[in-house]
Amino acid sequence: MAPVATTFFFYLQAGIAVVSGILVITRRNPVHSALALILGLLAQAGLYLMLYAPFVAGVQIILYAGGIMVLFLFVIMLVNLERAKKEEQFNKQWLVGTAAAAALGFLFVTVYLKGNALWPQSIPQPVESSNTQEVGTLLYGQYMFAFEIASLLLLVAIIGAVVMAKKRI
Amino acid sequence: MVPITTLHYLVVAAALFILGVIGVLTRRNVVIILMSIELILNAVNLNLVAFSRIWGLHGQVFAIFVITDAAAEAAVGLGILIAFFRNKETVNVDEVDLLKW
Amino acid sequence: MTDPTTYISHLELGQPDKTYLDTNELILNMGPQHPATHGVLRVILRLDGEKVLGTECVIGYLHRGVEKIAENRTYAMFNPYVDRLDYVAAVSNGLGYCEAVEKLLNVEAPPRARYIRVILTELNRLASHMVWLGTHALDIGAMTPLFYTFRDREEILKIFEKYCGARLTTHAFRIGGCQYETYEGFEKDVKDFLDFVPPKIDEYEELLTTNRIWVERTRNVGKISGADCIALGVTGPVLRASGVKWDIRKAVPYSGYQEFDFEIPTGENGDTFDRYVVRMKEMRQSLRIIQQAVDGLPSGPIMAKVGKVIKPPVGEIYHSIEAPKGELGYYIVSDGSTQPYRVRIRPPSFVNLQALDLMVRGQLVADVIAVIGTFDIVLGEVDR
Amino acid sequence: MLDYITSYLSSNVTPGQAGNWFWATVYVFVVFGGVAVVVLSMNWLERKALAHFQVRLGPMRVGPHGLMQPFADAIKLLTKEDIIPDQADKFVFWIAPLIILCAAFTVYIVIPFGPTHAITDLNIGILFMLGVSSLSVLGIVMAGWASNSHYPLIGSLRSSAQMVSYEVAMGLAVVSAILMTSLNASGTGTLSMIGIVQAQQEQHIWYVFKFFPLGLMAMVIFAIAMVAETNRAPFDLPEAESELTAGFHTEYSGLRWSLFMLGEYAAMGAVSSIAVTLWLGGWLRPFPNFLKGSFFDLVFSLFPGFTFLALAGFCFLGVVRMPKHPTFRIQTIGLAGFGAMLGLIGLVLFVTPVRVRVQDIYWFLAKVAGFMYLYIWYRATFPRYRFDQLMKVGWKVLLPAALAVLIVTAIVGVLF
Repeated sequence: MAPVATTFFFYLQAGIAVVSGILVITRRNPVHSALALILGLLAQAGLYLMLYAPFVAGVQIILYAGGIMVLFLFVIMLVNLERAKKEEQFNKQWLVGTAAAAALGFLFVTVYLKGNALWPQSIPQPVESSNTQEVGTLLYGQYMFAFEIASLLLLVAIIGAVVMAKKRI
Repeated sequence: MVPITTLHYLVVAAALFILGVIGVLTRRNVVIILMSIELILNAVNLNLVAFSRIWGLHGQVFAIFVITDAAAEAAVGLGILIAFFRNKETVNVDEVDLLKW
Repeated sequence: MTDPTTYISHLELGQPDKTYLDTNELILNMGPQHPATHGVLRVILRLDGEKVLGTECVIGYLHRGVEKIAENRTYAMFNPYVDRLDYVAAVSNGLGYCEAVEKLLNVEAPPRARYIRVILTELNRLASHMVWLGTHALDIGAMTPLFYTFRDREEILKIFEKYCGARLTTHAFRIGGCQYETYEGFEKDVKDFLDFVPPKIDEYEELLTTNRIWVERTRNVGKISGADCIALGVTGPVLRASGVKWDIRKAVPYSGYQEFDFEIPTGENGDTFDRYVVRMKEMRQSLRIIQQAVDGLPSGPIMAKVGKVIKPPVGEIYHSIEAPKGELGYYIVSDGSTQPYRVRIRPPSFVNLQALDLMVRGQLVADVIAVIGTFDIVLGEVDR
Repeated sequence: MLDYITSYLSSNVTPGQAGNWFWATVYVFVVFGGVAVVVLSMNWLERKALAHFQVRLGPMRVGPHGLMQPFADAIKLLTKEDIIPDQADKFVFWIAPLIILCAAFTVYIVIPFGPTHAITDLNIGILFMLGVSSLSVLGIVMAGWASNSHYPLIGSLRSSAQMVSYEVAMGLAVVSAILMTSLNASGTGTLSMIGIVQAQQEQHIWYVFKFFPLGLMAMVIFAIAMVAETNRAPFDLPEAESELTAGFHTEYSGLRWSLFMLGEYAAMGAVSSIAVTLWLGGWLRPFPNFLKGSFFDLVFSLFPGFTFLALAGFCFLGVVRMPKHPTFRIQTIGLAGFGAMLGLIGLVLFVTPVRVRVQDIYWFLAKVAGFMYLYIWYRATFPRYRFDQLMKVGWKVLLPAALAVLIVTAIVGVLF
């Protein structure tokens, strides 16, 4: 089917993503931050769909919104945050932070203005072939080794998390 | 109406990236710092997927790897956080100033 | 023998686990308004995640001062009050009280009265165990047995109602015997019931005994050894499930129990599953006793010679019977007047509840529910 | 405009694929309204069936045989005072039931009631369903946390751990079914819900019977995991009534509580639909291979009508057995009216054009109804698992079994 109201949906989802990003870093209560982040992740999944990357969008929803964020919420519940909420939320590095952000912003603006010609300006087009299948072929073909390494990384992460979080080993 | 091109996505990604950087640099709560890192990773993902429409699907594959990394990072990071909270009763990153306790 | 004083519960509220710097412990207040504490028991749990580190029972929400009331009532007037202690086994309570006063008066109920008493008491034991089974299963999550057991308990209550007009707080016996002669067709009703119930008990067992989830939920949960039971004064099916063959009906026979042939089922592990099995077997043994009693129901008077005004001689007496939940004892001090000087009731639930802390420590929240259920406590009896 | 509306009728894709916004909207309303009705009637059916398991009658007072009970319940819940605890996090408390509800309803977008009877067909359909249904755990966690009370907190911690663990086994079981879709000439599988059913049609076998017993094992694993996923007995620990009073929704009342219930029943339907789509051939009628030909097509297409006529017959039986007493007059009339309505629907279903279009939906819903009945049956039969046992079942039994089934399916698929 032909895309409908692409512009509207793009700005809607981009807006949600950016606003929730702002909420993530400004909320006093970590649970509210986490909720904002979840919303942002879902909006990004929508952006992936608009880029005709449905598989990545699905993985984003399952892994990020359904898995990692649950982990975050879990930990936020475990650590006592009643006191942390009343404390100062920002450290003294706001100057450094702003400076870094400004520098990065400047960098991005420069790159996008000057380097705009470096890549073709394409409007994402619908693809005929199955995205999932192509990603799978690449993943299990060309990137086989990286895939195995990733699985090893996950194993290390599991063991690491257990070792870290367990009271008595 | 301006058609939505790759650049639009890149701008969104850049905004998210900057927000994440600000979060990492200025917040004290470790949980929110970890979430800011997730924001940065997501910004990168958005870039990768946006470019994958121009230069083949490698970007999407890489985005999946990044998500895997994010999962590993979250698990270990939160594990450290719990161990830390257990010992120091705080989740503020600027109180992590001892190498050993 | 283990020293019972070591079991006194030290909840140490708010104190961290000393072995390691710990996350915050959770103090969970279970009850008094809680669906699975069988009334108004309140248990304060100290939890590490889901693991129970300690418990503290808070009782007294149903305290009515029954023992004090006794001092202002005549012996006969106090009789109905004991029905309100363990209201699911009112007949047993009445039997214990009547026998205690009879012992004080030095009279004995005539044989026919004793037989009627045995029949009704054993029927009541069945009813009590049925209530226990239904609620215990419901606590563990199986809804259906509750409705089956209540359906069958209804038949027992019908017999009670026909006999003495009341279903729950029966006030069936009088000091010195029974007030009512059996009604027309009593024996037939009881015999019909004896034919009716065994398949039903099979039905309960079919639902639960081989149910994997049930076995997993109850086996090795709330284990207690026989020595610990004795040290804590735990009696009844809980004690027998730990392998101690102690049943007052056999050990110190009363009300003519020595005339009946029955066995005392015992368990081995002393876990919740064994207690379940013991109670199920007890139900079948009760049926045996009822069968013998109703077959050999003698004729004759149902009331011994007791004066209109009951005025026991000065003295004191302790008499205990095997109630469905354990040893139910009455300690009565008489100063020679028409009212007891002091009545002290030893309710089985109250004493058994002491073992809760020992049994659930180190187990999970869900096990606390299972263990409270397996005690078969009735708060009317605990708080008196 | 009229052309736009009618043009879709002759197409053979879902309205979402056809890009027909009018019909997509109609489908959305029909499906979501249908789900709401099904949830209401499930409420009644569960109470009724459970009651009959347990030698009692269940709702009998409100309407004939309690038929109006769901409406009475709904009115009661809607008019009840909505309590938000003072110390609760108001915003999170408010949004948690909505998340559960949205997660449960959104998945219905891709459920294929027939080859064209779905709102749309995503090419990541099954991934989408698993992902969105896994979002409901967020709602549960938030509800437990926002209530600021111990029982809901423990309930939500339990449930998040439970749902995350069982998702793994569930996902692996799904993968083994998806693997089977790729066993065709081109070697290309599909994630689309409609595609999966069509693959079963092409391979002339429901996946539950494929590579017997591998498909069956995968379905059983999924069927167990889906009970855990929807927090139903015997895996209803998050809301374990006797332990945690009501688990994560202890502090909720009135409308918000009913939203949780709505979400729970909708999620039950959704996961049952996944199971039906993946293993039981979705909308395909039974025995398409053995009993083929136009005669059997006709016979099987008569089933929907006969089902409704049978239900109507039950209603009329109830009318006959109703006590002849003035008190029951309205009830009798109501039951007769209900029976007449069902009978009328049954007769309409015999009309040829309706019959042909409806039978897909009928077979799909009949299979889903079977799973829904299983849910009630479990609830009447099983005690509740303990938390550690639940985890043991999830990680030590279901996960290895699902992995083994997946690997063996892959090997068998390559060899044969």
